Amino acid sequence: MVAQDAQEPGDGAAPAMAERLAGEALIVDVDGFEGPLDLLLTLARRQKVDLRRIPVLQLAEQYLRFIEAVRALRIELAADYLVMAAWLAYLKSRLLLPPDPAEDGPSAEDMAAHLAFQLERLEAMREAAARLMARDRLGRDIFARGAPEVVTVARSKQYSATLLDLMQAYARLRTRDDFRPYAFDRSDVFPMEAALERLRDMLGHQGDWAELAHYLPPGWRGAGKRRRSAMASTFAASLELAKQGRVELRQAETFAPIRLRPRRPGGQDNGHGGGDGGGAA
Amino acid sequence: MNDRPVPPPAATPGLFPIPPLAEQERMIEAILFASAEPVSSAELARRLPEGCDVAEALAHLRSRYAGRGVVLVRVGEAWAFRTAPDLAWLMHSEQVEQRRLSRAAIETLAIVAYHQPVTRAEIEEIRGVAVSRGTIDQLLELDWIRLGRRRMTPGRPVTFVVTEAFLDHFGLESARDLPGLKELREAGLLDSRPLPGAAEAEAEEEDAEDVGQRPLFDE
Amino acid sequence: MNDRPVPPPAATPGLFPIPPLAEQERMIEAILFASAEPVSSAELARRLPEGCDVAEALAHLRSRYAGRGVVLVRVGEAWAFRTAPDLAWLMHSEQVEQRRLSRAAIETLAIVAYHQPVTRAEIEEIRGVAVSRGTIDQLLELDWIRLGRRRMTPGRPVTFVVTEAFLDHFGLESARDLPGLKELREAGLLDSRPLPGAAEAEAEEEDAEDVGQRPLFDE
Repeated sequence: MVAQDAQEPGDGAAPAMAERLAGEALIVDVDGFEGPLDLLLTLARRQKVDLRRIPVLQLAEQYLRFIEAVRALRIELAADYLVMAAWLAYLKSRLLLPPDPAEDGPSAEDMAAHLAFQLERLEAMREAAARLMARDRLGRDIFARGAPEVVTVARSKQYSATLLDLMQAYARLRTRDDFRPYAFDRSDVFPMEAALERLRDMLGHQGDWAELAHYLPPGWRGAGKRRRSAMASTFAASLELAKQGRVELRQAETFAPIRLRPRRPGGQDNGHGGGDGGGAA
Repeated sequence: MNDRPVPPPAATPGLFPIPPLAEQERMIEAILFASAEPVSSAELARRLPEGCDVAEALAHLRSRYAGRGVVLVRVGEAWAFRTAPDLAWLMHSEQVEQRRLSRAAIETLAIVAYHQPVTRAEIEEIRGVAVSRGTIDQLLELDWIRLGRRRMTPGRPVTFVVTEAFLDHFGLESARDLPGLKELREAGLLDSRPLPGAAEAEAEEEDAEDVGQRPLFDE
Repeated sequence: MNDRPVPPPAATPGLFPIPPLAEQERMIEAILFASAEPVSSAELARRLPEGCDVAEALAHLRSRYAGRGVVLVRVGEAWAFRTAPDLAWLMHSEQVEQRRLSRAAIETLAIVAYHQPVTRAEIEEIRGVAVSRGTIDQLLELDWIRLGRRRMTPGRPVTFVVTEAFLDHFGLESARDLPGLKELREAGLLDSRPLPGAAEAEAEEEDAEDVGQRPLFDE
């Protein structure tokens, strides 16, 4: 996919092989990018043109292709990469279509220029950072007095505290307030003991296969948390009873409803019950 | 070497004649040599006898050490002796392990230095990615950045600025001496340029009250 | 200051010309300055390029510093810079004993700063422990807090507010410039590591029965 780029007319004269290698390196490194702007900047640098004259349309296309390629590899992308992709797709369509006079707001050219500015500014900050770190640095290239003379005579005590100390102290106090022992909010929880009891009672009056949902207590059958909790505990209870040999479980296929019936005392060994039970587990 | 008369202690101002300039220079030399940290002009003035001309004495001292193995450097409003940079190769045994900074931390530091005072949101806007808490925390802990004034915009966000320790570490007299600062500013790369159509209202509001906040770059 | 040609590394002897004596002097000057311990002539010879005349360079350096604010002294077989003996008095004023504020004090101060005007009972409620009289006294003595107006509630308790000196010390324009909780969290300060000794700190509290007893600053 990246190799095709190189063959597109007008798209730089870089050798296809090198381009492909670079493309693959990028894909492998997707985690190494510091956000969509960083990715865009890397793509822009590969065009080897002055950032101020960057063809934004072409860059947008490259970015979108890159995102597609990454998604084809099923690499999870952080949301902001996708937000940028959506924005670039929008920008691309605006750049390609004739301007709509009815539309107000910034023109596509303004938006493109702003993107170019952002890239140039990020690049400039990168270079500035590199120059900064390359300076003669204290403790590496230049040195302070190794044996400072501190003469202890005057007795004045000076209490020191920094703003950071102050803020940390306050933060500590406030987080202490927020802290409370973890307590489960029980109003929406149907405990397993209750489910077990209910199931045992009901099974006495039940003869044939019935869906698990049928055993949910009234008031817990709607949707949402209460139903999920009741379903979970009833299912767990049914497994417990199956283990005790008191019910049989079956499920036609994955995600199909689970059904159960009481096991007859001294009951028949019924092979497909076991097999279906495996499906449910 | 003990034959020079002992000057009066600083605690008794006015009672004794002001020491000659050469003597003031010696005193400053002694104080700065004795300290590993930069000492501010104000602190020097406090410690010298009343009536000394600290600025003048410092200027003399600085030219005396020009080209020596140890040089007098200015760090913001403070002064310190430091070894000459060209002798770095000699100093292996003094070298201290430099803490490795993440790329995010290095870039954030540069952005604070070049754009200060700068809010967290502005840093994120420039990098195009969220700034993790650890990054800011690390720079605060290194004492390379600190909190500046609040921005007088809605929400009154805190700003970050670089510290004297930052200047000291990177051998800068002031934040104005940051490499390439002038070129960046002339290229408009230090402007805060909002996304077209967005946030223009904020930019105006900022100018109104914010003037006092940029003493570093506005001359 | 970087325009001096970099001399050859000491590790490659003989390949390069011996640096001139003035240069050797600079090198020794830098090494002695930056070293935490006095350095022996032998060690100096080892660190300088091959062929240097350490004794000669030291003699020059010593005479260069004669009569200056710092002097080159011999300590046994080794050499070091020391403050000129007649300037020893200058070092005296330096020693202010730096003490960290106790945890109780810094927390109390933080509460006053964030909640002023605040009564002692309110401070205790927020801290969840009694505030000792010593803590309040210390902050009053440091001139970081002062008494504000009395609260017009039963008992008319005094309140505490922060002072100008507090704002000055912490580099704040006004107490409103203190970062808020959200910003603390964003800056990563809310998940601060436990401070060393934090656990024992509670022990220092004593009880306090003198709430609102001082009519000193009543207005």
